[in-house]
Amino acid sequence: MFDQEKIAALLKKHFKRSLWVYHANAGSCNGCDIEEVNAFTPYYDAERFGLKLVGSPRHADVLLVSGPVTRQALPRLKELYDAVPNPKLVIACGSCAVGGGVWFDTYHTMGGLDKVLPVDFFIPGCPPRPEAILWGIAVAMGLVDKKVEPYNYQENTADKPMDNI
Amino acid sequence: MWLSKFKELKLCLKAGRVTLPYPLAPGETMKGFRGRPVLNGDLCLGCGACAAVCPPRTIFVIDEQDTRTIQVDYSRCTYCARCEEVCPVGSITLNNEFELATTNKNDMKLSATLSMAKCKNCGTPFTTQRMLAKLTDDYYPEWMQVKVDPPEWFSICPDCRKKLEASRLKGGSKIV
Amino acid sequence: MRVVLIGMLNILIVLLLSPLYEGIMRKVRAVIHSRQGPPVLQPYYDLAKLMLKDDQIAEGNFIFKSAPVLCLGSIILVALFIPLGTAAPLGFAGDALVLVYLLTMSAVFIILGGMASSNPYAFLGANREMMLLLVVEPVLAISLLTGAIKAHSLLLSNISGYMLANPTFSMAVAGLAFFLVIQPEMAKIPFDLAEAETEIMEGPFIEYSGRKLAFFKWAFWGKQVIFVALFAQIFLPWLRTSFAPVNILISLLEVLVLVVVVELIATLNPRLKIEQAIRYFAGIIVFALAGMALALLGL
Amino acid sequence: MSTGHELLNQIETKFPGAVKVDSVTERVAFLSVCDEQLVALADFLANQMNARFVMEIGTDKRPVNQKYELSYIFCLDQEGFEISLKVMVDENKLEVPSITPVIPGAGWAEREVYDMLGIVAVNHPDPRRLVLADDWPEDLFPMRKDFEHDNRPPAAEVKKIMKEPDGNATVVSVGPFFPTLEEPAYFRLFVEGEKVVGCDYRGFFSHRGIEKLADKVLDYNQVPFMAERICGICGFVHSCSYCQAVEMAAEIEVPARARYIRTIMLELERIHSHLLWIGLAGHIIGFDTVLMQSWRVREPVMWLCEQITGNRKTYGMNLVGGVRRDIPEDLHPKILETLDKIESESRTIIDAIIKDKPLLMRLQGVGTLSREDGRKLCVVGPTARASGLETDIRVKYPYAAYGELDMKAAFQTGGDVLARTLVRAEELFTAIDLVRQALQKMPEGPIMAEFSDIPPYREGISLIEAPRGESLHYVLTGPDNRPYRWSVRAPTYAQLQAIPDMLSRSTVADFPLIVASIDPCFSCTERVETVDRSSHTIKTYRREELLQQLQNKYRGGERS
Repeated sequence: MFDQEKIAALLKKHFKRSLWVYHANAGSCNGCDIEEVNAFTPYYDAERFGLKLVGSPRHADVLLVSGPVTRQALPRLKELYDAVPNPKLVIACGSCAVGGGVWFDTYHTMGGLDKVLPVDFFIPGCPPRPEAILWGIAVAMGLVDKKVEPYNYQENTADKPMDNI
Repeated sequence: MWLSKFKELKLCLKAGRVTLPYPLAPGETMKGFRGRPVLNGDLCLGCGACAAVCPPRTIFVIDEQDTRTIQVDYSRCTYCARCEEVCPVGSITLNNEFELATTNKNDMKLSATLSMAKCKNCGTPFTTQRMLAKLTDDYYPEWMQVKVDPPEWFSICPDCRKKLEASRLKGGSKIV
Repeated sequence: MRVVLIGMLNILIVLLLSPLYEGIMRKVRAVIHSRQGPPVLQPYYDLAKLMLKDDQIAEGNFIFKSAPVLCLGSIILVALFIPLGTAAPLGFAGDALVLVYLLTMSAVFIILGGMASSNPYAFLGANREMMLLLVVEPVLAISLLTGAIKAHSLLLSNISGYMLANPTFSMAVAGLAFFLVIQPEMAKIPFDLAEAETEIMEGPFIEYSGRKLAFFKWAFWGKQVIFVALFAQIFLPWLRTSFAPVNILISLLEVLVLVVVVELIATLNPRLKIEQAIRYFAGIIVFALAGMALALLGL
Repeated sequence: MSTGHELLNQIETKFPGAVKVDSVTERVAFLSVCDEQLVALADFLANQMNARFVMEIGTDKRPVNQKYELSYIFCLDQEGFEISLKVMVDENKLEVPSITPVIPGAGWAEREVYDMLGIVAVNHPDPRRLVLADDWPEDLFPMRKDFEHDNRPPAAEVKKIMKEPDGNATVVSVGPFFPTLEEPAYFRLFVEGEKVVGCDYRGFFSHRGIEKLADKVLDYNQVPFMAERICGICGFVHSCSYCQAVEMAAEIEVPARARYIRTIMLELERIHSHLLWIGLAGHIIGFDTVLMQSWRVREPVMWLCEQITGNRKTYGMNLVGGVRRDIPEDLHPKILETLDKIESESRTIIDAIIKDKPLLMRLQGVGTLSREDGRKLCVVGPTARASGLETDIRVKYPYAAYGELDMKAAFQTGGDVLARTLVRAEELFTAIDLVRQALQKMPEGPIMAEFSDIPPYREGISLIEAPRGESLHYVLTGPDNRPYRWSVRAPTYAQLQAIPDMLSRSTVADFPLIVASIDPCFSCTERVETVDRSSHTIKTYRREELLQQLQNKYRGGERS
């Protein structure tokens, strides 16, 4: 009865003002989780941007996942993802969730969140500072633009012939 | 009981508002902060020392026919700065950036592609040209002094060197 | 006509201003926490967003689906029975009793919604809500009845008129008892047991999402305003002028002050356990009953 | 020397010829025993000598001698002496007698050894899977040397291993994602109304295969960085402990300055960890103001750490043989200033907390653990000290620079959540004092030891008093520039076993607080290869006891 796309667009606008976060630890070391909580404490106060940590995935707009997704946590994480109502964002927080961390290839992890769920935003860092998490959320809200970009260097051999050897 | 509550209230209010303006104002990092890895292709020799010490094994040395690529994918970087510590020329460093959020994991890839030097004997690429140049520059004066081991040794791949040295010891042919 | 106008006004105040009061409470909390806090308009943004979100459980049984609407509906209905600076739009002899019933209704719908959620946490939350209801509502009823006994009328405006004219000892006791139940009725710490996020993950609301959650939240905030306004009207009837718009403004300011006080109490206390809360309110029931006995004795 | 020799003499008299002494120092004895004598010897050590069982570590040594080796590590807290009993298991037999019947606390360790190596503990009362995922195939054992670290087998049939409640109790699942547990852990509470009548626990959601990486992929100096990521809060403890274990095995003398720097970082970590805990405990009981204010006080420590080490949490300071960064002289005033600020601010906060009556109502008498039960369940750290057990590794087994500093362990006798809070509060101030002393006494000199290489097949054990309790690292050095075996036992491993006991008189509302009161760190516990999932052995036994108790109390015991 509603135009889904219109609503999604409208929501994008509203996400700028109100973003409720459900935080899931999929086998992380705690570092990211503590920094996520830290982002809500006085010095960083994520709540001033309309962020809120909620206790139930049904209330959430964002699934903020840390950890490399261990084999044991995977089924639960998928259930969690399904419990978050649309439209939703998935944010991978910390090196483990982004790229799998030191244990990206071990027998008991999935090697990163993007291997198992569609991820919208990545916040690298080990752990990311609270400011980095705020920045990531700000990128997700569309308040700021991302800063990083790939770097590819190509040596120009024509300049330096190796004849002197 | 009420007294203790008033004391608590006073304690809380005394601290005042401490919220930092970030991200509306730029965030500051302490000196020596280990942020994002940066690769300076102009300096890189392609020695691969960084790849050997990286705990998350996220620095790769990819050898192709004529090129060697040093690839840093810092998506799983642990920001330990071991690469910076071992880099002989300071081409990989950790700067103070921490605002790394992105939508695309490819944004986190850094690479430097360097040309390979070919073995003068067998033609196989065996190290980067820069590595060779660096070694020559560093050691040339010494060779000139002791007048042994001509620099040509360095333009020959280790395999050939072994073979040639073996045959030299047997009284065989000279180096090309 | 006048009834309709005032009725509309009350509903508008309760529905449209309640998120603002919630926003102010969040700001107060932030000040105590030494941080900046969300914008005062934040609850409006939250509501707007929730209204647009998908409803995760579109299916589900009838009670689960209708509880949020009924909850909000009962709050709108209550809004018609409370005086907000003016006389209550639907004031009639006995409105004090109707009010108590209607207020209980909103809590009952929360309980029903929780029970219908088929989630152990929702069940626990509903359970707690019910237990609290059993000890909190009597206090509310007793303190209103104390006023009614003194004023010889069940009409709210008469009770507050009596309070204005004769602030007797028993009225003060009734007022104090009423003040003490504001905290649990507003589901504020130390008595937010039913929704305790860190214990039972927001209890009865755990399975609700999207619009249904928005209705619940809205009803909740509306209830907060109604409660505080009711207290201000009945037990703090001073500071009234003869000009209705000014009266409305004054009562809104009173609500503001009370809301800040309530939030201060909430931020400076931990959540109590259900048995501690019940023991506490059992004491308050005795206290309120004593007030009623005093009223009967004519004090 | 005397302690070790006395003890060995006692063992020799009691069990003539049963043990072979591999090596003895002042601190530790490595003994070999045959498996027939193991149970009797473990019984003797634990139940007559009052030794505390710490960990059982299984090593696949087939490439070297066609055997599996199991090391049972005991601590004699009174004497400050560690004993390791080594048992060889034949590669074709794969069986060893279980010591769980005589030491209930060994239940998890033995199950873990089965999960990881496939060695069956015969007579184990509850041989269920502990570490690996529910869908892990039955016949794959990751810590065997022929198992590749990146082998991800397809899902096998999922077995339901969780317990069902007896009677008509309702099951309330807590977790694995629960707002107040920052980490995944799955508790099943069996409740009647608000009363908890039993519980079951499935952990190891954070099992990442860390130990496997250490003996298959990384080298000696890569491991500290991974060790640091065992736990994001007490990471320095783990990297430091690992390095100490390697240094012990390789007999590397760490320069004094490096030891002082390690001490300073360890204590700074304790300061921020305890403040963090106080905040989280407040948050759990709905007192967010405590969370906000104590984290506000904590934040300057994080900045300080960033300035000293370059990162807020994962300091990356430790390498085998020393530390990577010095603490320069010009930073000292800043450190002292921050410490003064934290000291005065946290003192006001803690004063406010202990005078707050409603708060005390939530803390007092909740989750009580008696001294006796604490000793039986081998709890460690602040949890033990709150129950009146004076076990502080910093005092009993001094490491880093603690032997040269002046400190007294904090302890309380209440055994409840309040006592644990008070212990942590006192430790906070002790830690501040220790940093000051260390800064003052820190000698000049190098921060990295000179050493050539690390000889293979030497053993090292390192104990560290982490903010949460005693943490053990065991290293067996290997030939190819990496540990042959590295094993960790985190403090939470021991504490979790005490949870059912603490829960026995509680309600659902108390549950998160009680779990939090041991300051659990599941990622530590499950780190790796070696850890825990709740001991069903103890738990089952306890739960029945508890059910019995509750039934007697609430129903007149009409049901069995």
